[in-house]
Formats: sequence, C-alpha cells, structure tokens
Amino acid sequence: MHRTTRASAGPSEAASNAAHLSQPTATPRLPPAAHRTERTASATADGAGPASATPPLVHCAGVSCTLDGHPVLADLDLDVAAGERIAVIGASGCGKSTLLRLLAGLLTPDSGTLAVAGRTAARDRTGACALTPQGDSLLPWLDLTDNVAVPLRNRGMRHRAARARVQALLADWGLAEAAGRRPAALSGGQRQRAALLRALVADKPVLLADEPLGALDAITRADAQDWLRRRLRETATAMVLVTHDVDEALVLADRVLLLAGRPAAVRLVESGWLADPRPRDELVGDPALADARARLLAALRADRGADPTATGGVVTTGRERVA
Amino acid sequence: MHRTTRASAGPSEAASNAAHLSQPTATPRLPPAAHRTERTASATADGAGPASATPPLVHCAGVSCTLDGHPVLADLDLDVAAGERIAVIGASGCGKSTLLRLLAGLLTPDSGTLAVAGRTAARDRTGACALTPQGDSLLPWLDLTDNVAVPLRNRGMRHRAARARVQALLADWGLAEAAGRRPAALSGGQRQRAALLRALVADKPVLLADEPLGALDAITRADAQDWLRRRLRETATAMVLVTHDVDEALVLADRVLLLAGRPAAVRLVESGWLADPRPRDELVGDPALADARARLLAALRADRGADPTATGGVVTTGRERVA
Amino acid sequence: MTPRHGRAVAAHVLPPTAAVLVVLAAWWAVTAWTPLPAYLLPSPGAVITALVENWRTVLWPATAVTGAETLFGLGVGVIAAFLIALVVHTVTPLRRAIEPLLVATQTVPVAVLAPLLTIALGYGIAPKVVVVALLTFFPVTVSLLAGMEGVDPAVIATMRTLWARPAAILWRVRLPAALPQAFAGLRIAVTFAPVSAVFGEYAGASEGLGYHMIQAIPRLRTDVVLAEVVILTAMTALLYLLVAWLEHVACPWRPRGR
Amino acid sequence: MTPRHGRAVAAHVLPPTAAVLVVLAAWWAVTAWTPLPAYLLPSPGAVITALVENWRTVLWPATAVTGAETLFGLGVGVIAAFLIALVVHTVTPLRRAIEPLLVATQTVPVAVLAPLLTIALGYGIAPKVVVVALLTFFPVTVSLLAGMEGVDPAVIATMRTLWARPAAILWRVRLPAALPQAFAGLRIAVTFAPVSAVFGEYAGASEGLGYHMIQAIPRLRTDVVLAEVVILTAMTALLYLLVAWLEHVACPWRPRGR
Amino acid sequence: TQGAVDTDQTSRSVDVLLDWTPNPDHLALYTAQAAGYYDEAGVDVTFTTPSGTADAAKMVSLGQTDLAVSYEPDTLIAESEGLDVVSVAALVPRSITSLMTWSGSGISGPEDLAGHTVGTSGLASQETTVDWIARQHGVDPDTISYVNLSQGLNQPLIDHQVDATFGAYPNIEGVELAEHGDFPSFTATEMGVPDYAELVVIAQRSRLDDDADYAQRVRDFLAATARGQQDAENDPQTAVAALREPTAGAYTDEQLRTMVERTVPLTVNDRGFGRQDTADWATYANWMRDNGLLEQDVDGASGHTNDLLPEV
Ligand SMILES: Nc1ncnc2c1ncn2[C@@H]1O[C@H](COP(=O)(O)OP(=O)(O)OP(=O)(O)O)[C@@H](O)[C@H]1O
Ligand SMILES: Nc1ncnc2c1ncn2[C@@H]1O[C@H](COP(=O)(O)OP(=O)(O)OP(=O)(O)O)[C@@H](O)[C@H]1O
Ligand SMILES: Cc1ncc(C[n+]2csc(CCO)c2C)c(N)n1
Ligand SMILES: [Mg+2]
Ligand SMILES: [Mg+2]
Repeated sequence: MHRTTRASAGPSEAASNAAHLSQPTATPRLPPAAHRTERTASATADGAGPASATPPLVHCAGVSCTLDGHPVLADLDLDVAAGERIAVIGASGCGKSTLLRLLAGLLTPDSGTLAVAGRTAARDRTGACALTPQGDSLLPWLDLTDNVAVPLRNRGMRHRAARARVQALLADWGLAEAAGRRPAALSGGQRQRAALLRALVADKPVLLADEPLGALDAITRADAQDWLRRRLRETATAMVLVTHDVDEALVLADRVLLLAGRPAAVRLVESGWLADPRPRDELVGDPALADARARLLAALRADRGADPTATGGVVTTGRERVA
Repeated sequence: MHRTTRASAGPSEAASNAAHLSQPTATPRLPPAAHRTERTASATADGAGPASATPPLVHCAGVSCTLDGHPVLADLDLDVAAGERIAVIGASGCGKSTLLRLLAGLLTPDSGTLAVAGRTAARDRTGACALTPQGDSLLPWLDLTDNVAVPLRNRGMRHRAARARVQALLADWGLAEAAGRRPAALSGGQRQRAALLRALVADKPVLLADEPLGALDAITRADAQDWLRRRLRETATAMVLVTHDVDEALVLADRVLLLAGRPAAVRLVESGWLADPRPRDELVGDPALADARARLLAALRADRGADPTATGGVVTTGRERVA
Repeated sequence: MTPRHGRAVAAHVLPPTAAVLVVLAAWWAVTAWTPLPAYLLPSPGAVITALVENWRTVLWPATAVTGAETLFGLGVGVIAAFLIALVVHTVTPLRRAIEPLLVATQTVPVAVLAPLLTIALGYGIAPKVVVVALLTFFPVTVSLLAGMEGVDPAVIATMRTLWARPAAILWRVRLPAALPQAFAGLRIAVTFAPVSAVFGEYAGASEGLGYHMIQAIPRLRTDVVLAEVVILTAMTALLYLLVAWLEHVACPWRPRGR
Repeated sequence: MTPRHGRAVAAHVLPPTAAVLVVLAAWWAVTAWTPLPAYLLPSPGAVITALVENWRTVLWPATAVTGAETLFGLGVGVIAAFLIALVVHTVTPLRRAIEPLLVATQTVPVAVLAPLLTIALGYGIAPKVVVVALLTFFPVTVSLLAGMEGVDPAVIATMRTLWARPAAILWRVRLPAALPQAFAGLRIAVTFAPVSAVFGEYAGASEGLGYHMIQAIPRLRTDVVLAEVVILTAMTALLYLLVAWLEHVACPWRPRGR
Repeated sequence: TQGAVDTDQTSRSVDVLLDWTPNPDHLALYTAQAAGYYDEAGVDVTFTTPSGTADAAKMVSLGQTDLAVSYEPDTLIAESEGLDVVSVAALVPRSITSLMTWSGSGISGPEDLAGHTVGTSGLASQETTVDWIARQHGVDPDTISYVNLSQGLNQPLIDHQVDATFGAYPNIEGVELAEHGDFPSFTATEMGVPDYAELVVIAQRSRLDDDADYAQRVRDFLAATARGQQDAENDPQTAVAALREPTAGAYTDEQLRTMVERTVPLTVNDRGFGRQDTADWATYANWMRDNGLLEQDVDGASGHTNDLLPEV
C-alpha cells in the first residue's frame, strides 16, 4: 500500500513538496488543542487517529509485558495510522525500547492484542517494521556503506548495486568521507546515522526509531529532522520515534505519547499542532507547541515525582556520599 | 590535591553549598563577555585559564592527531585548571571523542605537547583521568552495582564493601531497582548512568565524559546536571564534557569550546556567564547565556556550511533517492 | 514438574534419545541383514552381553583406572592451559617465543613420547596423566588466548582509566570475557580426554580400558572392544554434559542457543 | 624495508627463533653433558645428519605422502565441520540429536576404527584422510557453533527487521561473527592434523612418516624418529602460520593481540 | 636367601616387561606365578604390557625394568646399537614367526609371493626377512608390496585385504584364524631362515656384573619360571587355568585351551629350560648382518648367557 505512494519518490524536492501540499496524507487534522488524557483505552483511541474505517497500521490494545518477572508495560493501548508519525517520550527505563521491541515482533506480549498491518503474529510484525535500535547494532566487519546496504543485500540485491544505491544517501547525511570505514573507526554520531539510514533503506511501512538522532550535534540533528520529516511524508512511512528531546518529538511527530507509570502505559497524548508541512521556524514559534511541550514536561516530572521508587529519579536534595 | 578538598564531602547539601558560596573554587572569574577567537594559541590560553602561576591540570599545545592516515585534530591548544569544568561541542565526527582519548592517554598525539597534572607520559595521563566513553563499555557479566563498583574493586576494595559503597549513589540516581540487573537487562539510560557513576566512583582529578547524559529524558537529565555540577564543585574535580546539547554545555561548564575545522582545533571559546553556583533557573534566563548559545550554534552552523566535505553535513536541498 | 518444564526436558532428552535409538537400530539392522562378520561389527546385543559379562571382572576396574587418568590429566591440562595462557598473554615476546613450542608439543606422536615418559615416570598412572594433559591443554590454551584477545579495545581503554592495572584488566576483563570461548576449548578438550587416556595406556600399561582394548583388538574380540568404546563414550558424554552445565553456570550473561 | 617494518619483523621473528635456539641448545647440552644414550635422545647434530642423509631416499617421499593425507583430511574435515555446524545450528532438535553422536565420533579410538576403514577404503590414502578429517572436524565444529551462538541477540533482532531471513542471519551475521572463534578451532585442528595422519598410518600403511616411524622405533633409530618428528613439527608450524595469516586476512576488523 | 626376603621386601621385586599383551607364549611365567613359585623364591613379580617392541631393550638397558621379554632379533639389534642388555633365557627357544596366508590367495608357498601384498607388524626386519625368503625362492622382492598392520595381523587376512601376513605365531594367531577358515602357514625356519629363539628374557648386562643382589633375583626368578614351565609341560591345564585371568576378555576358554596345547610343545627345550645355543645365536647374527639388519658387527655369542639359569 505504502509502496505505491513511495513510487512517487524521485521528483525534485519542490515538486514533491507541492504534491504533498495539495494532497495531504492520511494523517488526520485534529484541532490544535492538546488532549490530556487519563489512561483509558477510549482516550488513546481518540488521540490515535483516523476516524475513517481504515484499520490502523499499528494496533495495540491492553498490551502488557513482563521482562524477567518485572512488569514493564501494562494495559497499553496505541494505534498508529499508515504514514502517521508518533513520538514516544518517557522517563529513562520506563519501557520505551520495550514497546518498540514488542511492536517489531521481537518480544511477545504477556497479554493484549498487538497487530501491525492487521497481522498479529510476531514474525509478521517483524516483517512490517524496520528498527533503529538504541545501541546501533552495526555489523563490525562491514564498512559504513555495507552496513547501510544490509537491507538491500538481504533482499537479494548484488553487492555493487547495493553499495551504489546507498551512495547518494550517505553523501546527503555527511557520511561520504567515512563511507569506507568500519564501525570501530567511526564516531558515535556517524554510527548512529548509519543505523538510521540502514532502517530507512529497508523501506518498510513502519519505522521504529529508538533515539535515532541522540548522538548528533544540534545543527546536524535539526537538518536530519527536516530530512526525515520530508522523507517520511514522501514515502508515507509510519514512524514510532522514541526520543528524549521533547522538541524533536514535537517537530517530527503528528502525535506525542507520554509513557508513564509503573508498569507503564500511555498517559498523555499531545497532537494537532502540526499543520504539515509547516516550515520549521514557524513550528518552533507556535504557542500551541510550547503549551504541548510544557504539558509533556510537567507530566514527565509528575511521573517521576509521583512514584518515589520510579526509575529515572535523581533526588536533588539530601546527602550524597562520595563513593 | 583534589583529595583533601574531597574530604569535605558529606556535610548536608545546604552546608556544602554555603561553603562554596563563601569559598569560591579555583575557577577563574572572567568578565561576562564571551571571547570569540580565531584559532590561535594565545587566544585559547586566554580563555583557558588561571592567570595565576599554578600550572594547568590539563595542558595541550599544538596537539595533532591522525587516525589511520586521516588527520583528525591539528594544532590544538587547550588548558584546563584543577577543578575547572570544560565543555566541548562540535559537529558529529569532528574529533571530540578523539580529543578525550588523547587526554586520557589512550592515544598518543602525532605532535604537540600533552600533559595532565604535569605528566606527559600516556600512562600517567591515564592514571589521572576517568573516562565515560560514548558507548557505555560496561562489563556484560557484572550487574549494574558491580559495574559501578569496578574502580573500587580495581583499587583493592573487597567485593561486599565496594557494593555497599555505591548503594546510596545508585539510589540517588534512580538505579536502586535496576541495581541487580546485568547490562543486557538495562535500558539505554540506565546503562549510561552506570557508566557515568563508574567514572565518578573512580575519583580522579579529571573526569572525561563523552556525552554522559545523552540517553536520559529531559527531567532526569536536568537533575543529573544539577547533581553533577554540585558534586564536581564539592570534589573540585576537573571535567572535560563532550555534549551535543549546547544548553547542557552552558549549564555545566565554566567554559565551552567549539571544536571545528578539518582537521579540527578549538575555534571558539565561550565563558564567563556562570556566577557559580547560580541557581539553574536564573542561569537559563541569563541573556549572556542566550548570546553564548547563539554564537556557538552560529559557529557550528558556519563550520558545517563552510566546508562542503565536512562530516556532519546534511544537505537539506536537492534530490534524495529512495534506496 | 510444570508442563512447561516437562516440555523443556522433553525437548532436551527426546532428540538425543531418538538419535541414539536410530543409530542402535541402524547398527542392529546392519548386523542382522548384512553378512558382516561379528569380529568386524558384532550386534548391539552381543556388545551389551559382553559389557554385562565382563563388567565386574574386567571392565569396571578398567573404567575406574581410565577414569582416574582422565580426570587427573584433564585437571593438570586445564591448570596448565590457564597458567600458560596467562603467562604467554602477559609477556608478549614470550608468547611469540613459546607459541611454536606449544605447537611442537602437539606434533610429537604419543608412540614417540611414550618410552621417554615411561622412562621418566614408570608404567603407573603418571605417564597417562601426562599424555592426557598434553593432549587437552592445547585446545583450552588456544581458545582462552583467542578469547582474551578478542575483547573490545574500547572496554580495555576505559577500564585503564578506572584504576585497572594490567592485572585487573586480566582478571576482571579479559578472563571473564574469554570464559565462553575457553569453555568451547574445554568442550573440545574433555571430548579428547578419555581417548587420550586410552592412548596413554596403549603406550605401556597393566590396567585400564586402553590396556584391555589393545588385548582385545588383535584377538578379534570386537564385542569386548565395542563394550569398551561404549564405556568410553558414556564417560566422554558425562564430561561433556558437565562442561556444558559448568558453562551455563559460569556464563549466565551469555546469549543462549539460537 | 622501512626501519619500523624491520623492527616489526624482528619482533615476530626473533622470539621464536630465540626460543627454538634455546631448546636446541638445551637439547644439545643434555646430550653432551649427561650419559643419556643416543637411542633415547640423540644429539641435535645426529638428528640433522639423519634428516639430511635420509631426506632424498626416505623422508621426502614420506613427507609428501603424509602431507597429502594431512591436507586432504583437513579439507574434508573443515568442509564437514562447516556443513555440520550449519545444519545442526539451523535445525535445533537435530542439534540436540546429533551432538552426542558427534561427541561419540571422537571417542572411538583409531585402532578400533581402522579395520572398518581399511575394509571400506583399502590401504591407500583414503582411510588416512578419513582419520585426519575425523580428528579435525570436531574442534572446528564446536568453535564455529559456539561463535555462531555467541552473537548479540540485539543484533540478530535488529537484522530481522531489516529483511534478514534465517539464511541471511546465518550468512551475513552469525558466520562472519563466528569467524574469529572458528579460526581458533581451526588452529587447534591444523595442529592435530599431521599427527592424525601419522596415527592413520599406524593403522595400516605402506608409506608415509608414520609408517617409517613405526619401523625406526624398534630398530632404535631414534635419530631417524626425531628427524621425522622435526618434519612433522615443521609441517604443523607451516599450517599454523597459514591459519594465522588467513585469520588476519579474513578478520581485519578484529582487535589484534593485547 | 630367605633372610633377604624378610629384611628387604621391596628390593626383592622383579618387574618384567612383556613383549606383548599376556598370551599363552607366557605360560611359564603365569603358571609359575599362579602356583606361587615366585613367592616361594622370594621374588615379587609384576608383569607389564609395553607400548611397543622397542620398549624392552630400552627399559632394561636403562634399569627402568628388571627384566623384559623380547625377541632374539631385537636383542641383537639392541646389542649392535650398544644397549646394555643380555639375553638370560629363551622362553620360546625356536623361531615360530610365520608367513600366513589364506587358501585362495594364490600363495601356496613362498615361491608364489610375487605380486602379492604382505602385512607385517611394522618391523623393518620382517620386510627384510620376507625379501630374503622371496629371493631364496626365486621371487623378485620388488614385486611384493608390504603393509604395516601393527597389532591387527589377523583381521585383514580373514577379510582378504592382504594375501599374507608375516609376524604372527601359529600357536596363537593360527588358532584364532582357524575359526575363520583355512589359513596355510609356514614358519621362517621352514622357509630357510636360520633358527633363533623367538622369545627371550633379557636383563641389564652391566648390572648383572655389578649388583649381586640383582643377579640373585634374576636367578631366583628364572628358577621359579623353570618350575612353571615344568608344570605346564606336565599338565597344560595348569597353564590354562593360570592364563585365564590375565587374558580375560581376550580369549575364550576354548581358544585358550587349544593355544596352550599348541604352545607347550614349542616351548619345550631339550637342553633344559631357558638354555640358549651359542652357535645358533652366532649363525643368526651373521645372517642378520649379511642382510643389513645390524649396524655393527655383532658377535652373536655375546648376546646371551646361560649362567643365570637353574642347573638342569
Ligand atoms: N581508527 C580510525 N580510522 C580512521 N578514522 C577514524 C578512526 N577513528 C575515528 N576516525 C574518524 O575520526 C573522526 C573523529 O572521530 P571522533 O569519534 O573523535 O568524533 P566525535 O567528534 O566524537 O563525533 P561524534 O560526535 O559523532 O561522536 C571521525 O570522522 C571518524 O570517522
Ligand atoms: N531482560 C530484562 N530483565 C529485567 N528487566 C529488564 C530487562 N530488560 C529491560 N528491563 C527493565 O525494563 C525497563 C524498561 O526498559 P527499556 O529498555 O524499555 O527502557 P526505556 O524506556 O527504553 O529506557 P531508556 O530511555 O533509558 O532507554 C527498565 O527498567 C529495564 O531495567
Ligand atoms: C602372540 C604374538 N603375536 C605377535 C607378536 C608380535 N611379534 C611377532 S614377531 C615380532 C618381531 C620380532 O622381531 C613381533 C613384534 C608377539 N610378540 N606375540
Ligand atoms: Mg531505551
Ligand atoms: Mg564521539
């Protein structure tokens, strides 16, 4: 389905932009007010999306997950429409990466329904998703180019063709010079970009990105965000982005979910500020976005404050012993 | 030397803070104007430091470093006084981690002088520094507590004593619950905190931290910054912090250096906004800080724009091919 | 036992049992349906009979002797492997110097070594222990060294800034990191160990499985020989399982299976 | 040759040369200063003389035969190891089923196997090739499997979302990741290979180093026996160096040494 | 001598390295042991199986074992190599090494050896001997191919993998073979090779001279062994019973009985137990030297002594 949309890739930037201006994607236009929700399935569904009959591309209902006896996620609901961009924020250790691994079919939930593209089997979910893991998971014996080209090789493309295919992408991302180095000879940010590009090259309906830009400097990161926004729109790829940068979440995503509680579930959904494709500067100045940011940070703080045993808490008062 | 200072750790937060208010550390008070510098040794030395006769704790002069035939750093000058906090920012792949590895004596420069605590031999530098690497480098067979306690064990402390010693620290950093898990069962942010605490526990005159807080959510990160600021002041530990978050650099450091150019050197030094110990909120509102931030970002952008082959560049116009 | 546990046990026990049964069946079929004479390949039944008949008188005492040689030899071999790996790793020039000598120890056939060993140590258990140790230390040494050298240099570098002297790097980083690979070497070593003891006994003995085998082989008592091989296999399987279990216990952080 | 290069070569060549010279000197001293008879330990000079005198007539043809057996056997063994590891890794129940059988192959002494082998394959090179293959495939299999199973599960999981089917995981992830460990197994295997060929020859042969050794031992021609051991050692060292070089070429991403 | 037993038990031990695994060739030894003659003689005897035929001379020459069972050819080779050994008794005082073949192999005598494969136990002397026999019977030795079979001479013969073997004994291997068909056999002497003592007991020559106690123990051992030999000759069933335990797992009762019956006549020595004939030794040593089996000229007479044997 997203495949046909993707076929339009290739026209010049302007043409592509114009096309999107006149043909808005399936992403719903919601009123610019943010939705503060208590954790309820209905509220999530409300924020989740398409009022239309098309089933969501990603569907979670009442998903719980326990790792090694520790309940990490409980009764989590989440719907993502085709082509929709979702950002997930939450305290460190709250279960964001676990959620991505569940969606990608790399974990199975203890209970609840989990479907991607209508399929519930773990391997089908894996088939529909591309993952940028938190650690880059590059293959140490391949150079940067080969690492990025891995999905193409996996689909049967010849080595030289695959390398040639990713060349331009690497240049766009400032990786031309480092293209022939192996991961051990790459900087952290270079490795991270390689991992993201590798997932993009996989060309799947759903991109699951776990802090894909965290190791980039501010300028590179902003440019990467712009590039990514544009690319995802062009290819109508849905994305679930985990990020610790609330602004990045707000700039890149149609909806921002806050994962909170122990075990965690979606506690707050913010959306609707993004008249896609708005220029970045206009976006950043939008008071709706500032409101959303404030609400998200307040909720994040509340989550950590509310539960003293919560992970991620740094007690700022009291004596610390020098170890 | 820093050891005696550290012996004062233990008093309550308020007392400790008060002590620092009345006894400012050795950190120099520079005029609140930022120093925009062209790369010159004199300019760097100017920003670098103590006008007093005490030699700098960390001293680089004309340091160049080539990795595998690629010149990464050239003619770099940097001085860090005892107890001073330095932040290094720069485009992804410009050589920040390389700089830390040089300082830590894990690499030897091709040319130039490099000394820590007056010693130039690589092993002496290693002895004076503690490193939080960009990847966490935790030991997969040890649980979080044992990983953090590694420096104590290395200094001969018994296993139980070492574990007990780091307990409180882990609790402060919200790691109490995860304390018994091995790295594979930790979240990215938990691993990162463990790596930073491990370096702090090593209790060295110089802390070299390569993006130590990049995988933490906004609230945890802010708290961690506050904790770190306080702790470094209390223990008079010098820090060279690599970060991509300009605000973090400005909040945590006495001086912020911009590494730029190919090969890279220190191109801009910002300092003097920090009437230590100012409350965080006051700091964030400071227009001097906003100015510094603007200058740093502009310089970062200029660095990337100036050199089209520079690493870290993302070309925002032009056609991208779908791989 | 929970049903899940039961299923896990079944998954571990059924396939090897089935495989052994299939082999036994094939063996039986070959002996039953082909004119292969019994001195070449006796039927499984004949071997079991030989095993039972000779157990108390000959095989059990022989098993005890060969078992003791195997265990002592393995112990000496593993300790030697460990010490050699440590020394050779620590002193790099020594490594380059000693490595060819280590390889050379493996190239002297037992038949050449045996007279020298018996001259030095007599015909008792000692030369067999030496033969077992000599044949088992090498896989462990090679694997341990390879594991110690495969550690991510970034981890080593970081540890060096955290007060880790070379000794700490060795004990706290390289050795634990090398454990999984060392265990692979140990698996190889224990698999060779009982046969090495038998070889050692070929080289002059008055008891043990190898001694009896060498008597039975030219006498075409293949049923007895195979009964001894069955004992040897059981001994090896036991050691192998023991090592697998030790590995499981010693390396809990490792990914398991596929 | 640059001075740096020269120094690197020296660092690699000097220590082993020194070690070999030290061993030779010690050997020579023992033979010169103790009353150890020549039939037990001839002097290095006597061995070299035996080597030179018998080279053209006996030793060179024997070396060629044993060398061929070794190389063929190794080739078969490594290919078998590779195939077995692949199959056994791919089909988990098969693994559990086959593993004990693989271990069992190592517990059957060559002397027991030899008659069956010669009946099936005659007295030519074939049974020796089988013996070498049988004794060398196991270390490679075990190491390869251990390496394939030691891969970070996070990498596998990520790869699965990047269109990697099980075959791609195997070929593009597990096998390259296992290469260093497989090479450790191969080192062990090549070290055993020439001696295995000699063993194979003990069990029925009319040429080769093992054949001549077994003749020279009862004639108390220890000088000739040791000359044969020297050849065997040189052969093994050559193979070992070859594997080290192959590893160097095949795994350029690995940390080197300490 | 009785007193010596009481005062020093350990020094009265006699370690004997066998030529091979225990078999009916050793009937004198095991019969003496089973009957308690060694105990009566005050010697504590232990038998050990060696790693190979070369062990005997080496271990005796170095004093690692007190005595060893070896072969006359090997003893002569050891002497020519300068080893410190001497044969003190003949256990099997005649040559019994045989060429064995299967009926249908096309070999009905040494004259048919041309173009056939002969298995040996891997001794150079065996190939040389067969070559010599072939030449004596007008066969070009170069047409014979040899295979070293180490221990297992019989199985390849039964399976027709070789046409003949050289090195097996008719009283041992011959009995085993008989169960598998018809296997004609020819002893070396039948084919013209000078006679020699198949199995001898060797001792350390210099120590016999220097160490009176050692010489005495050897005497006591040989005297007791002579009694064992006598018992076996008188009633082979005594030897069968004595050999049952040491050969457990190797021979069935039936095989053992037949073998002992065939062996006893071969061990009978008309000159008295263990006696060796100097002329025979010299002749055989000359034959070996002529065929390149001895490095130096060895006087066969010096290779043995009858001085330690009991009086007849
Ligand atoms: N061994 C090596 N061989 C060749 N080039 C290398 C090697 N190691 C690092 N580099 C290159 O050196 C440059 C600097 O690397 P470094 O890790 O210091 O960057 P960085 O500033 O820390 O970047 P980041 O912010 O992405 O972590 C990079 O372009 C990298 O590709
Ligand atoms: N195998 C495991 N066994 C036990 N606990 C686990 C395991 N894996 C993860 N956890 C715990 O589950 C929680 C969620 O982990 P997860 O990686 O999903 O966090 P996260 O939200 O991605 O955090 P971060 O922002 O720090 O990456 C953490 O507290 C972690 O310690
Ligand atoms: C029962 C019996 N069979 C074979 C041999 C072995 N063998 C026979 S002759 C010979 C070499 C003589 O120089 C060897 C090794 C033995 N000792 N006893
Ligand atoms: Mg995470
Ligand atoms: Mg870096």
